[in-house]
Parts: sequence; C-alpha cells; structure tokens
Amino acid sequence: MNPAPDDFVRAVEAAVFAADAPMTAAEIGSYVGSDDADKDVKSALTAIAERHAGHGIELVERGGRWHFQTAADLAHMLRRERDAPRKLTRAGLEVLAIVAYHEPVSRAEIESIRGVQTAKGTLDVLMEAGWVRPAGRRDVPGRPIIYRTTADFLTHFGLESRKDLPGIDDLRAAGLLDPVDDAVERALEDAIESDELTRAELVKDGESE
Amino acid sequence: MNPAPDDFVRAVEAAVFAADAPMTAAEIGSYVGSDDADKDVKSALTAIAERHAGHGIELVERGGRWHFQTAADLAHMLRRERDAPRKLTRAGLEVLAIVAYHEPVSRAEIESIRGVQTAKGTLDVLMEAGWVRPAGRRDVPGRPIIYRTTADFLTHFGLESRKDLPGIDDLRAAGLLDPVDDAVERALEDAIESDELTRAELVKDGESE
Amino acid sequence: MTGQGAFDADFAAGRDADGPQAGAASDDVFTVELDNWEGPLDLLLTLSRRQKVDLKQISILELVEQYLAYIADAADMKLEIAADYLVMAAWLAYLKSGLLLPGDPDIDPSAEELALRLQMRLQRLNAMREAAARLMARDRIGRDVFRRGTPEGLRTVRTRQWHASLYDLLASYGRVQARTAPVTHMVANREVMTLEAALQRVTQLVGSTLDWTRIEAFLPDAYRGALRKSALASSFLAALELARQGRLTLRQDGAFAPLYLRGSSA
Repeated sequence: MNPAPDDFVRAVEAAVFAADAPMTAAEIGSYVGSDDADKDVKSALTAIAERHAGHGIELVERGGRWHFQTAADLAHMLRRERDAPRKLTRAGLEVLAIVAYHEPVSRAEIESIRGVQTAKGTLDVLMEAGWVRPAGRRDVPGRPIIYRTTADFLTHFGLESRKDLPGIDDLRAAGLLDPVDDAVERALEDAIESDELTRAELVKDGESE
Repeated sequence: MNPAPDDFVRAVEAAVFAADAPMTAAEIGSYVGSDDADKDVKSALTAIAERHAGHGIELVERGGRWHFQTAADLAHMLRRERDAPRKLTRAGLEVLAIVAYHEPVSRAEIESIRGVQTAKGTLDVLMEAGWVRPAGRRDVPGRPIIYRTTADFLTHFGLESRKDLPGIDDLRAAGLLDPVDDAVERALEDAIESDELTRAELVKDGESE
Repeated sequence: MTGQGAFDADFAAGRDADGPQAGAASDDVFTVELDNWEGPLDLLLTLSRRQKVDLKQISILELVEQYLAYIADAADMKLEIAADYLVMAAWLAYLKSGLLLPGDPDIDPSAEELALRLQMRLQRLNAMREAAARLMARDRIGRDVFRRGTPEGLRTVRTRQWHASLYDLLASYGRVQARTAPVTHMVANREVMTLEAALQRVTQLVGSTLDWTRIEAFLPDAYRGALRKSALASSFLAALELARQGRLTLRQDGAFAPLYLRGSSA
C-alpha cells in the first residue's frame, strides 16, 4: 500500500519526529549524516510533508526550521484548558506586533509608535516567552539596543517567514511601516509638487527675502 | 496520492500524537468524541498504524495503550554520545581573546602579545570548538599561517560583529586592564565609598538593650 | 490596562466606540475612566474610531474638540488626570487654534503639518493594533495546533562542547594586556589615620553612645577613599583595645556582618 520509503527519508522523518525542538535542514543533516543537507534533507522533507498532507499530523517549516504538528482544523478536538498559552497584556501584544512588523526596532522607536513609555517588564515578558531577542545595537548616538523576533516566534504563530506576517505587504505599501517623519516629508513634497500655485508662491517667497 | 482520510481517523492520529502519555482506545475516544471507542477508535488506529508501517514513525500498542515512536531500527540516531561540556583553559581564553582583538594574527604574533609560548594544542582546541579558523598566510618571510575568528565565535559570545567587543578604554573602565593589586584595592575603595549609611542604619534600633 | 480576560475579543473587535466604555445610552456620553487608556494617543485613537470613517478621512479638528471635551469632563469630575493627558490637551488646543486661524507662514511647522503628523501616528498605532489582533488569531502552537506530546529527544551531535563566557574572554584579554604592559612600581605616600588618633576619637564618641552603633559612624565624615579605609582599620584596632580595657562592647551578628559598638554601661 505504501511505496517503500528509502532509509534516508525514514531517518529524516524519525529525526524530526524525535526532536524536542524544531530543526533546520542543516541540523537534521548532522544527525542523519548528509553532506549536502540543503539538497538531500530538503527533498526528503518535501516528500515527508507530502506524505502527511491532509492527515492528522503535518510537517511544517517555520523560519527555516521544521517540526511536526497537528492539523489546525482539529483544534476544537484537541484543545485542553491546561494547554492554553499565557495571555499577553494589551501592551505586550502591541509591542510584539511592533517588533515583528518593524524589526529591528529600538525601545524608543516602539515607544514613539505607541505614544507611551513601555514598562520594562513588557519586553522582558516577550523575551522570556522566547519571541523577542536583543539583536545588537543601532549605529546612532547612544547606540541603543535593537530587538528582533525569534525563530520560536515564527514557530508559535505558524509563520513560515516574516513575509507571512498578516497584512505586512499592504502595510508596507501604504507606508504605515515608515517612520512618521519620513511620511510627513513625503506627503509635503507630494503636496507641493501637485500644487503648482503653492510651489510658485514658495519660490516667490524665497526670492523676496 | 494519499487516499483522503476521514476526519475521525485524522483526529485520532492527532490526539495520540499530542498526548503526554500513551492512551487507551477509550481515552482516545473521549477526546475525539466516539460513542463506540472500542470499534471506531480501534479501526482508526489500525488504519493509522498501517499508513505509517515501514516509515520513520510507528504507531504501537503496549499493554492496551497506544503511542507513536520513531522506528526502532533508527533509534541509534537518537542516542548519540556526547562528552560533558568543557570549559576553555586560561591559555585558550587568552589566545582566543588575542585572535578576536587582533585578527588576522599569526601564531608568532599571538606569542609576542601573550609574552608566553603558545602550545600548538591551544589553537587546535579553538579550531575544534569552531571559534577560530586559519585564514591564509601572511606575505612575509616564512609565510606564517594567520588566524581569524569565525561566525560561530560571534554567535557563541552573543556578539553581532567584532565591533561589539568593548574597546581598550571600556575594559579599563570596567577594571579589566588593571594589575590585580590595584584592581582589588580600587574595588575595596569603591565598596567603602558606596557604603553610604544613613544615621538610622548606623544605629541598631530597638535592639539597644 | 483593561482586564486581560476580556482582552482578546475586545481587541479583535477593534475597540470601537461601542466598546465597553460606551455604557451610557447616548452615544455622546463617554464614561470618563482614564484608566481604560494607555496614554493620550490610545484615547485619541478610540475617539477617532467614533467618527466611523477611514482614519485617513477623520476630522482632526473634531477629534481635538472631543479630546478637549473629554479631559474637561474628567476635570469636572475632579478625577486625577495624568500629566501626559494634560500635555496632550495643551498641545491639541494649540493645534486647534492653528487650524482655525488663517495660516501664519512664520509658524513652522504649520498647523496642517502637525495635524497630518497626528493623523499618521494614529494610523500607525491603529495598524499595529490590527496586526496584533490578526497575529493572535493565527493557528497558534499550544492553542490550535499541537506539537508532539512526548518526543524522545535527540542528543547533540557535537562530541565536545566548549564553553566560555564573554566575561571570561574580556577578562583574559585584560590579563594579557596587563601582563605585557610595562610595569612601574611606585610606593605612594599615603595619608593615614594613626592608631593614636583613632583611639582618641573612638574613646570620645563611645562615651556618649548608648545604642549599638555601627563602627562606620565613628569615622570622620570628611575622610574618603583610602584614607577612610585606613580610618576604619585604625578605629577597629582602637575598638579592640578599648574592649580589652572594658570600656566598650563589640557586637557582630555573623562573619562580615556590620560591626556595632556600644559604650560599657558602668
């Protein structure tokens, strides 16, 4: 009934299945002994994902790492009280979204979007959850620490990569991920260009000085 | 390619997969909502076991309870030996630090900075750890091999780039550049000076009898 | 902050004007409860949603009026209003006057630019609110999808794992630099407090001390750094000597605990 899988594919499947954390193709390769994990392991993973597609268990890729999980449409049967992930506060949610959509982002930048100071605990909670991490410093005066989301963040929210963040393309296209300063400047330039009269007045003003 | 499994079978598969412990057919039935677990769940389990037979994952029954496990013949992959984590020796740390701060650097240069002969083994350990790598030869007589740190080095020490290494001034400010005696003395002085006790703290209240 | 329990749903609904704050019958009566908002921008966003139009089309002037009215209401009710709400109110009042008066070319940035800026900030905050809600609605691990309950686990492949901390590394470099730097030894001429001086001072002070008092209290206040350290050492010796003579009692609750002195009550 089943086509006999070759041992390499079986080994890849077993390794991912046994692992207690998602693994990259390279990590899997180091277990199953592949010299060219990028090719061998990935094609094995594709075959395995295909075998499980539509069944109760699925093989998924999140942020370059692979793991098995139950099919999403079975949630109602499997949901149990004790499994509920911790709820984030509203501040926590906002900060998480801002880090995810704007990364890398400094604390000051987060605060300027939210319009309030962010309690120190908020970022800590996100880091403790393993969803946000410090990622170096920005090369500006003061060298503030900047933050990014982690691979665990992608795993938790079922995102293959940041490109899958809901609506990120639309937000970017609408300029809503640009700093206000840039957007204001652009809007003013547009206004001037589309309004010859104003422009003429501005030029005249400038000359009259 | 796959015959579409029905939702009941899918749910049984997901429930066994996500369970914290092996489950009996009746327990599985209570999750997936079956009135006749003995018949429905068992036939689902048979179908699932058949689907996985010969693959990297197996569904097995032990004493009336069901669970998934990785195929027995692949178990050797999951139990690879590893040595206890080892701490780098003092010499190893010093050489690593010199490579990091002065790279690319030859062995003779390392020795002249350390002021001590460096055993060949020290560099070997650093290369085994994956923190240092040979990076060509210097164009001087003898064409000595020169060494650099690796990307793994940055990762292990949580550095974004080598620029994140504190400068000499920072090290001095942190007391890391001082000869030991001075450093101890200064630390003591700081301890004394920062020990600004209030009057209340100086007098033990209420315990004067 | 609002209660967390109600939050997910509240958030998903976009917290519009018909949300939990609008308990009163009339749409215009907005229960004054500043705790519901995380700062003025949050309140402004909630108010702007009441205009029920795209955020790009909202009337900033109307929004300003609403905010000012809201703050005035809160003031009437003698509620404590946080400073940032008042700062925003003052700024909005300024913005309002700028928008109402004919454009003054000397004012830079213009009121229109400020209004545009405010509108953009509201759009950005709103965008992140909605993004967060959509993120939370995804199939999340542990809520909608589940990982394997009892994985066997894989052992690491690395045969030897070397460990060192960044601190170790930096300390090593400091050590190398210190070792190879040219060293000059100089014996500094130090200011010290002599044992005689300490004996005199402690004797004087302990006489008027009835409570257990830390030894640090006996040191001259002006002494700092090494001199203070010397004073501490001398005073300690002095205290031992005076204790031997039965003129004071020493007390310490444990090793390295504070050391207390008290004059012996005759």
